[in-house]
Amino acid sequence: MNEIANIVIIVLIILGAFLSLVAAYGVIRLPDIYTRNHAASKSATLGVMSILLGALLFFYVKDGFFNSRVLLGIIFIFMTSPVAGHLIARAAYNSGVELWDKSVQDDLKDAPHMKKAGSKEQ
Amino acid sequence: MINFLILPILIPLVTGVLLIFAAKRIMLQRWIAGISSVIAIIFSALLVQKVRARGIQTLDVSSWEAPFGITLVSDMMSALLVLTTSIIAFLCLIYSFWSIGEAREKFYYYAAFNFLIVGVNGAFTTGDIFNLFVFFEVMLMASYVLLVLGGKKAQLRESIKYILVNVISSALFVIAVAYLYSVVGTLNMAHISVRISEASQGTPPGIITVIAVLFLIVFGLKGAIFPLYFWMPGSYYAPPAPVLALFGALLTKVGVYSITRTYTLFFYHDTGFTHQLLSFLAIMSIIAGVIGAIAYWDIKKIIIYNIIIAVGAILFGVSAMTTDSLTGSIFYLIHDMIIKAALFLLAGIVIAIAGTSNLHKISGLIKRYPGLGWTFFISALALAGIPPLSGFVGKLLIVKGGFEAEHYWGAGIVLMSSLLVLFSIMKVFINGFWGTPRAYKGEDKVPVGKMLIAPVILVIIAVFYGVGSEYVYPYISQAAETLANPEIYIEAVLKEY
Amino acid sequence: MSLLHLAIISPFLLAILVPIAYKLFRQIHTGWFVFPLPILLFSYFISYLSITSNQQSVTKSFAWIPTLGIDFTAKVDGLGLLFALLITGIGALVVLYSIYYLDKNKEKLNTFYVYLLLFMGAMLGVVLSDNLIVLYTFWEFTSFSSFLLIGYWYHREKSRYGAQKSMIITVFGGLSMLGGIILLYMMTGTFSISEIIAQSDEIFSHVLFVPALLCILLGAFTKSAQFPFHIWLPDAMEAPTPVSAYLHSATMVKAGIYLVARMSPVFAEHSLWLWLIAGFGITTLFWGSFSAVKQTDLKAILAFSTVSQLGMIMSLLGIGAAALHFETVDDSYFTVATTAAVFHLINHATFKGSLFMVAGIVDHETGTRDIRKLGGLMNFMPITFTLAIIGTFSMAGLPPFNGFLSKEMFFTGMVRVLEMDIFNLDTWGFLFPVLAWVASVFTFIYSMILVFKTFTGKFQPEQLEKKPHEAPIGMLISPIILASLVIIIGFFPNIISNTLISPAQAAIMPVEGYVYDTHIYFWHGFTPELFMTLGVITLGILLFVTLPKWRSVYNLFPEKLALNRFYDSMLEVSQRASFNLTRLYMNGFIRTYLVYIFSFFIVALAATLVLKDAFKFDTSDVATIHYAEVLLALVIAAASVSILFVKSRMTSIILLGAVGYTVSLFFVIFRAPDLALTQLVIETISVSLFLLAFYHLPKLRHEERIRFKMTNALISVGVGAIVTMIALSAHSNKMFPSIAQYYVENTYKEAAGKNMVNVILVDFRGFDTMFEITVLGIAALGIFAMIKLRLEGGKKNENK
Amino acid sequence: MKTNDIILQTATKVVLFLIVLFSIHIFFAGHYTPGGGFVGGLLTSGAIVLLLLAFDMKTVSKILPVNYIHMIAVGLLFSIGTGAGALLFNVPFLTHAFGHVDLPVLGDTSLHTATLFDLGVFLVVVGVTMTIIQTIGEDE
Amino acid sequence: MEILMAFVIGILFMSATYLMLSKSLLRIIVGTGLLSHGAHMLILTMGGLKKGAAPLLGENAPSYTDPIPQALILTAIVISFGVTAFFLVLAYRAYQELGTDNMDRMRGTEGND
Amino acid sequence: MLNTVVLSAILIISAATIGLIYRVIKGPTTPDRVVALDAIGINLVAIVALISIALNTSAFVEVILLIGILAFIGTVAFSKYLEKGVIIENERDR
Repeated sequence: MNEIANIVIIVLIILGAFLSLVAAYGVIRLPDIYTRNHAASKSATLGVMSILLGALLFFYVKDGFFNSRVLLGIIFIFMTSPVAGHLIARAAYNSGVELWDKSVQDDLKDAPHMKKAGSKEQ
Repeated sequence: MINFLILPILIPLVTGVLLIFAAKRIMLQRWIAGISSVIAIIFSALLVQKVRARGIQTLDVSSWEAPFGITLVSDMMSALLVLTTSIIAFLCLIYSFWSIGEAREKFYYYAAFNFLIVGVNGAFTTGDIFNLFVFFEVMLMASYVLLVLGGKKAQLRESIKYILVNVISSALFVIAVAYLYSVVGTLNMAHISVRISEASQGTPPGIITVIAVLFLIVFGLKGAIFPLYFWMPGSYYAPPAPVLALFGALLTKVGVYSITRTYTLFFYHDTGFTHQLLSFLAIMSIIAGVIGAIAYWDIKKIIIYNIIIAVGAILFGVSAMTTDSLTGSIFYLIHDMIIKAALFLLAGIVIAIAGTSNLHKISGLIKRYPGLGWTFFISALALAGIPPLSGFVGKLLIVKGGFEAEHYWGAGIVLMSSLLVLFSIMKVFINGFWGTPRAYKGEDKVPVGKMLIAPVILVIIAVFYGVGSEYVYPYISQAAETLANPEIYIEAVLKEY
Repeated sequence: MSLLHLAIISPFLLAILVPIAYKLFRQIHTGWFVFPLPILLFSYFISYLSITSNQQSVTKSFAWIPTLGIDFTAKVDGLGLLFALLITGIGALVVLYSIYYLDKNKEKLNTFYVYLLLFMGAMLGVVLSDNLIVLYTFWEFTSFSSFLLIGYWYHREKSRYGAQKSMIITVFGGLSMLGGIILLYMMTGTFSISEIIAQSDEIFSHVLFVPALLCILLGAFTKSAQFPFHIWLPDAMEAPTPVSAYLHSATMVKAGIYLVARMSPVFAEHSLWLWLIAGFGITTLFWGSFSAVKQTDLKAILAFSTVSQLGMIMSLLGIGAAALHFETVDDSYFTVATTAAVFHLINHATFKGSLFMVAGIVDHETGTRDIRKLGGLMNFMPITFTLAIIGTFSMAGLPPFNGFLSKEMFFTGMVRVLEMDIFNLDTWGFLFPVLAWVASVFTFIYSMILVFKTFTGKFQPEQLEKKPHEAPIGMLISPIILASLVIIIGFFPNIISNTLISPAQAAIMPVEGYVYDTHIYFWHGFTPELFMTLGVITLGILLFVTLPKWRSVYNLFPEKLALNRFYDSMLEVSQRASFNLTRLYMNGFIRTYLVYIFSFFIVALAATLVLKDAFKFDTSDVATIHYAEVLLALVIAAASVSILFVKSRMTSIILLGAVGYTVSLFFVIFRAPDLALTQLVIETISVSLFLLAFYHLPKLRHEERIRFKMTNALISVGVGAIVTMIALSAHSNKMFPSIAQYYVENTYKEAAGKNMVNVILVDFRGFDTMFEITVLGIAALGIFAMIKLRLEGGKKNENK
Repeated sequence: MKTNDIILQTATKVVLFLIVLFSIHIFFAGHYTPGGGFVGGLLTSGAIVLLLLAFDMKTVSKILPVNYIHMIAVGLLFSIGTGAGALLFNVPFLTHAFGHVDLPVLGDTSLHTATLFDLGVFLVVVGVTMTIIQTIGEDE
Repeated sequence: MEILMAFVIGILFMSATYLMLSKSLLRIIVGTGLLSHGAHMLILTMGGLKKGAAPLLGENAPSYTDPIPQALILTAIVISFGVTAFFLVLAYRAYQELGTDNMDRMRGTEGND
Repeated sequence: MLNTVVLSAILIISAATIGLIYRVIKGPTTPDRVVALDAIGINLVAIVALISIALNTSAFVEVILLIGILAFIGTVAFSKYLEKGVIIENERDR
C-alpha cells in the first residue's frame, strides 16, 4: 500500500515539477503576452495541481486522513487560476498590448467597446 | 493593587481609544482628554509615593514569572519620569485647546496625543528590552501622526526625513536586540544584566562592548546626540508648538533615558571604553549644540539646539557614573523636560503673535505682553541653570560628579555651556522682547492669556523644583541609587537572585 | 528664619508689592514706597556695629538644601557689615535721587524699582552669606538685575548692547566662580566659607588648589571689571544714572572686591594670589585712568575712573595678602595696604556716588553728557559745581578730602612693596609704585577734565537741548549728603577706623587673638608718599593744561586692537562662524545626514570590533546548509542587489516583493510557519500599497538616472559588512541557553495552547501584541488624517 | 470604461466564501496551529478587498456598513478590556484564564480569554487594512 | 547556515543602505523595506536555525526551534508594516503637495536662516 | 527515494521560478510581469507543498492556501489596474 502510494506521489511530483519547468520555459521563450499567459495559466496550474495532489496523498498516508486545507487549496487553485488568466489576458488586450506580429487572427480588433483602450501604463 | 504601575500607561491608552469614537465632538474630546490627564497625574504621583515608600514596583504582565513574560518595572527614576511626562502632557494638552485648531482636533489629534504619552510612559516603565522597542514604536508612530497632522508642505517634507531616520534607528534597535539575544538568550532587562555580569567576570567579552556601542547608536539617534542629531533641527521645526513641546520635552528624553538605563544596568563592566565614548559624545553634543544655538536668529531653532546641549549635559553626568553625577543627571533630565516644554510653548505664543519665528522680524514684545516676557525670562534663566531655578542643582551635581570622576575638561565644558546657552536664549529675549515695539497682523486674535496658563504653570514648577530641591532630592537620590547599584533593580525584578 | 534673613529677603518681598503699589497709587512716585526700606535696613545694620566693632560676628543659619550642604547661612562680620551698610546707605540715597531723576509719568517706574530692589536684596545676600552656593545664587541675581537695569530703556540699541555685554562677561565669571566653588567643595567637603577658611592649611597643598584659585579670581575680576574684563562697565552706563551710581560704581562692581577680600584667608598663602590680584589690579588702575582721559562722555569718564579705582583697591588687597607671610602684623607695617583698600572702598563709594549723581544732574538739566558740548555751567548750577569740585578733588587725591587720605595710604602700601622679599617681589616689586604713581597722574588729569570742562570754560547754549538751571533740591540732597561725607571723613577719618575698617580688616586677615586697631593720620611727615602726591599734582596740572598738545598719543592705540573690538568681533565671528559651520553640515539634505549617521555607525562599531578584539568566528554550532537554501539565498541576494541597478519603479517594487516572498520561504525552511503566513500576507499588502502610492507619480520623463556614487557604495558596503561581522561574532558568542525551554514546557500546561509562537504572542508576551496593534491603529488614524486633512488647500496632483 | 465583470464577480462570490471560511478557521486554530488573529484578520480584509475589486466601494459599503476606524477602536478596546479584566481580580494585567466547558452540541470546548484578546487583534487588523485601503481608494 | 544567512543579511543591509542614500523617495522606501527584511532575518538567525521542529506542540518532536525570535519577528513585521504603510501614504501625499519625489528638492530649511 | 525526488523537484521549480523572475524583470509589458508573478505565486505553492513533504510536517499547509488566495487577489488587482487605471472603484457603471 505504502509503496504504491509512494510511487504515485513520486510520479505526481515529477510530473508537477516537469510541468512547472515547461511553463516557465514557455513564459520566458514565447513571443507575446497572450502566448505566455497561455503557458503560465495552463501548465503551471496543472503542475501545481499534481504536486498538491501528491502532497494530499502524502499526508493521507502519513496522518490517515485527507488534509482539509490541502484539499481546499486544490479546489481554490482549480477555481481561481482560469479566472486570473482570463483577467490578465483581457486587461492586457484592453490596455493595448500588441499581439505578436506573426499572429494570424485578432477577433476583437473591430469590437467597438474594446477599441478606445487607454494607453495607460507602458 | 498590584497593577498600579500600569495605570499611567493604561489611562492614556484607553483615553486614546475612546477619543477615536468622539472624534467629531471637540468639546467632549477636550473634557475626556483633560480629565484623564489629571487622573493620570494623580496616579503617577501616587506611584512615586509608593515607590518611595516600598521600593521598586514590578508587575509581571500576564502573570508569567520574570524572565519569561514581560515585566514592568517602576523604579524611582522611571516613576519620576512618568510623573513628569504626565504633568507635561496635561499642560501641553490644555495649551492645545487654544492653539491647535479645530481641524486638527477633529482628525484624531487628541487620540494621537494620548498614544504618544502611552509610548513615552511605557518606554519609561518597561523592564523588557523588546517591549521597549514596541513602546518606542508606539511613541514614534504617534509622533509621526502628530508631526504630519495638518499636511502642510513643510510638515510633509520634514516628516519624510524624520520617519526615515527613525525607521533606520528602529531597524538598528531590532538588530541590536537580536545580537543581544544571541549572546545572552534573554530579553528581560534584569536578567540580561545578570547574564552579562556572569559572562564578564572582570572584563566583558568584546561582543558585549560592541553591542553596547550599537545600543548607544540606536538610542543616540532617538536622543539626538552627536553625531546622530542632524535629523532633529529640521524635523522639529515643522510641527505646531504644543506638538513641538511634547517632542522636545519627551521624545529625545526617552532616548536619553534608554541610554541611561542600558548603560547603568547592562553595560557597566567596561566603562573605560563605553563610558569614555559616551562622555566624549556627550561633550561633542554640547559643543555641537552650542554652535547651532548661537548660529541662528530663530526662536525655534535656538531652543531646538538647546535640546542637544541638554542631552549632552545629562549624558555627561551618566558617563561619569558617580552617584553625584547620576543624581545630577536625573535632576537635570526632569528639569530639562519641564523647561523645554515651557520654552517651546512660549515660543509658540510668540510665533502665534508675530507670525514668524525669525528674530529679525520680532521686537518689543514685552511692552504689550509683559507676562509673556517675564515668563520667558525666568524660563531662560532656568534653562541656563541659574540658581535657584530648576537647572542649577542638576548642573551643580553633574559638574561635581564630573570633577570627581576627574573629567575636568568635560565638566568645565558643561559648566561653560551654560554661558552660551544663556547667550543664545537671551538673544531671543533681548531682540524679541526688548527693542522697539511693533504691530503684528492678527495679533489680537491670539488668546495670549489662555495660552500662557500652561507655560506659567511649568515655570512655577521649575521654580519650585529648584528652590525646593530639598524636597525633591530624596526622590532623585533614590533614583540615582538604583542606577548606581544595579543589584537593587535586579533583586526587585527577579526576586530570587 | 531669623530677622537677619528677613532683612536680606525684605527687598525681594517689597519687590513683589511694588507693581501693586504702582497700579494703585499712580499719583505718588513709586520711589516713595521703596525709599523707607533701605533706610530701615541701614538702621538695622547699624545696630550690628556694636558687635562687629569688637571684631565679633553673628551667624544665623536657615536650612535650604541641607542634603547638598547648601544652607542659607547669614553671617555678619566686619567685612559683610561694611558692605551691607554701603548697600543700604547708598541705596537709600540713590532711591531718593531717583525719585527726582525719573519722571513718574514717563517712565515705567514699577519695573525700575523692582529691578532695583532685586539688586539690593541680591547684593545684601552676596555680602552676608556664609555659604558659597547661596553667595553664588545672589551673585547671579546681581548680574541679572544689572542686566535688566542696563536694558531699562530697552528700545535703545545701545542699552541692549550694554546689557548683553555685561551679562555675558559677568555670567562667564560667575560660572567660572561656580567651578571654583565646586573645586573648593571637593577639597573641603563644605560650601561654608568659615569652614573652608578653617581648613585653608589643608587645601593649600591640594592639587586642585590652583585651579580653584584661578576660577574664583576669574569670577571676581569679571564682576569688578578688572582688565581685560573691564569693557562691560563703560557700556553699562546706558543704565539710568541712579543705577550707574548705585550698581556700577558703589556696590555691585565691588562684589568682586568683596569676594577677593572674603577669600583672602583661603588663598592668600599662595604667591599666585598676590601676583594675580596685585598685577591685574595695578594694570587695571593704570589702563582705566589712562583710558578715562580720552573719553568725552561724562559718564564714560566716570566709568573708566571706576574701573581704575577698582583696580586700585584690588591691587591693595593683593599686596595686603603679602602681610600674611610675615611673622608679625603688630606694627601694621604691611597691613596698611589692606587698611587702605577698605578705607578707599568707602571713600570711593562716597565721592564716586556723588559724582555720578552730579553727572546725572548735568545730563538731566542740559540734555547732554558730552563734555565737548558742555562748559561754563558753573554760573547756572553753583551747588552742583561745588559738589563736583568736592567729588573730583577727592578722587584726584587732593587734601582735605577723604580721597587724599586713602591715596596717601595707597602710596604707602605700594612703596612698602619695595621692602618685601617674598615671591620675587624684590625683583619686580618696584613696578607697583611706579605704575601707581603714573596712574595717579592720569587720575588727576581726568578728574580735572571732569570738573573744569563741564563747569568752566565757554558756555555753548546752542549745543544743549535744554536751558540749564540748578537742579531741584530733592535731586541735590543725596549728592550733598555724600559730599559732606567726603569732607567729614576727610577731616575725621578715625570715626570710621575702628567701627568699620578694623572689623573689616579682621575679616580679611584673621589672625588669632589679634585685634586690629586702625588709626588714620592726616599728616605723616615728609614721607616719600607726600612727595609722590606733590609730584602727581605738579605733573597733573602741567599735563592737564597741555592736554590738546599730547592728546594725539591716544591715536597710537588703534581701535582695532581695542578690547571692545575684540569682544564685538568675537561675538560676531562666533555667531557667523557657527552659522556658516552649521550651514555647512546642516544642509537640509537627508542624504547628508544619513551619510553622517551611517559613517558613525561604521566607524564606531568597526573600531570597537577591532579595539575589543570582538570578532569571533566559530563554526561549531551552525546548522546544515542545503543546496536549495543556497539557491534561495542567491535569489534573495540577486534580487536585492539588482534593485540597485533597475531603472523602472515598477521593477524595483516587484523585486522588493520578490525579496519579501523569498524571506517568507526562508521562514518556511526555518520552521516558522506563523511567520511565513504573516510575511506572505504582509508582503502582498505592502506591494499593493507600494503600487497604489506610486501610481500617481508621473511617468519619468527620462528614466531615473542611478548615478553610482562612490561614497554611497562605500558606506553601504561598510554597513553590510559590519552587520555581517557582528552577526557572525554574536552567533559565535552564544554564552547562555535561550529561555525558550520554558515556553516548550509551559505552553500547553499553563497556557492551554499548542502553537508556541501564537501563545507567546497572545499570552506570554501579549503585552507586546497589544501595543503592536496599537501601533497599527495609530498608523491607520494617521493615514486617514493625512489624506483627509489638508490645511494648505490640498491641490490635487496635476499630473493625474 | 464600461466592462462586464461577470466572470470575476461570479468567481468572487464562491471564492469569497472559501476565503472567509479559511480565515475563520485560521483565527480559531491559531492557538494550536499556525495562524491567529493577525493572519485571520488580514485574510478577512483580503476577502473584503476582493469584494471591492469585483464590485465597487458603494456596493460594498452597502453590504458591510462598517466604520472601520471605529472597528479599530473596538478591537483595541477588546484587547485592552481582556487585559483590564484582570484588574478586577487584582491579578497582573493581561492574565488570561481558560476553562473547559461542556457545550450541548459542540461537546467539550475550551474557552480561553486569549481568544477574546485575539479577537481584538483580528478586529484591529481588519479595521486598519480596510481604513487604509478605503481612504486611499476614495482619494483616487 | 547561520554563516550564509549572516552574509545574506549583510547584503540586504548593504542594498538597503545604498537605496536609502539615493534621491528618489520610492527607492528610499524600498530601501527601508529591505532594511526591515534584513532585520527580521537577523533575529531569526540569531535565535539559531533549524534547531528542531516548528514550534507547534502538535508536532510531538523531541526539540523545537526557539519560538521567541519568531514571536519577536512577528511583532516587528507588523510594526514595520504599519510604518511602511504610513510612509508610503506620506510619500504619496508629499508628492501631491510638493510635486516631486526627489529628495534633493525636499531640502529642509535648516541651512538658511 | 521520495526525499530525493522532492528535493530535486524543489530545485527544478526553483529554477523555473528564477526563469520567471527574469521575465518579471525583463517585462517588456506590465501584463507580462503580472503573468510571470502569477506563475511565481503558483510555483511558490508548489514549493511550499514540497517543503512540507520534505520536512514531513503539515505545519505549512495553511501557507499553501494563503499563497493561492493572495496570488489570486493580486492578479485580480493588477489586471483591474491595467484595464481601468484604478483598482477600487468608488461607484461602478458611471
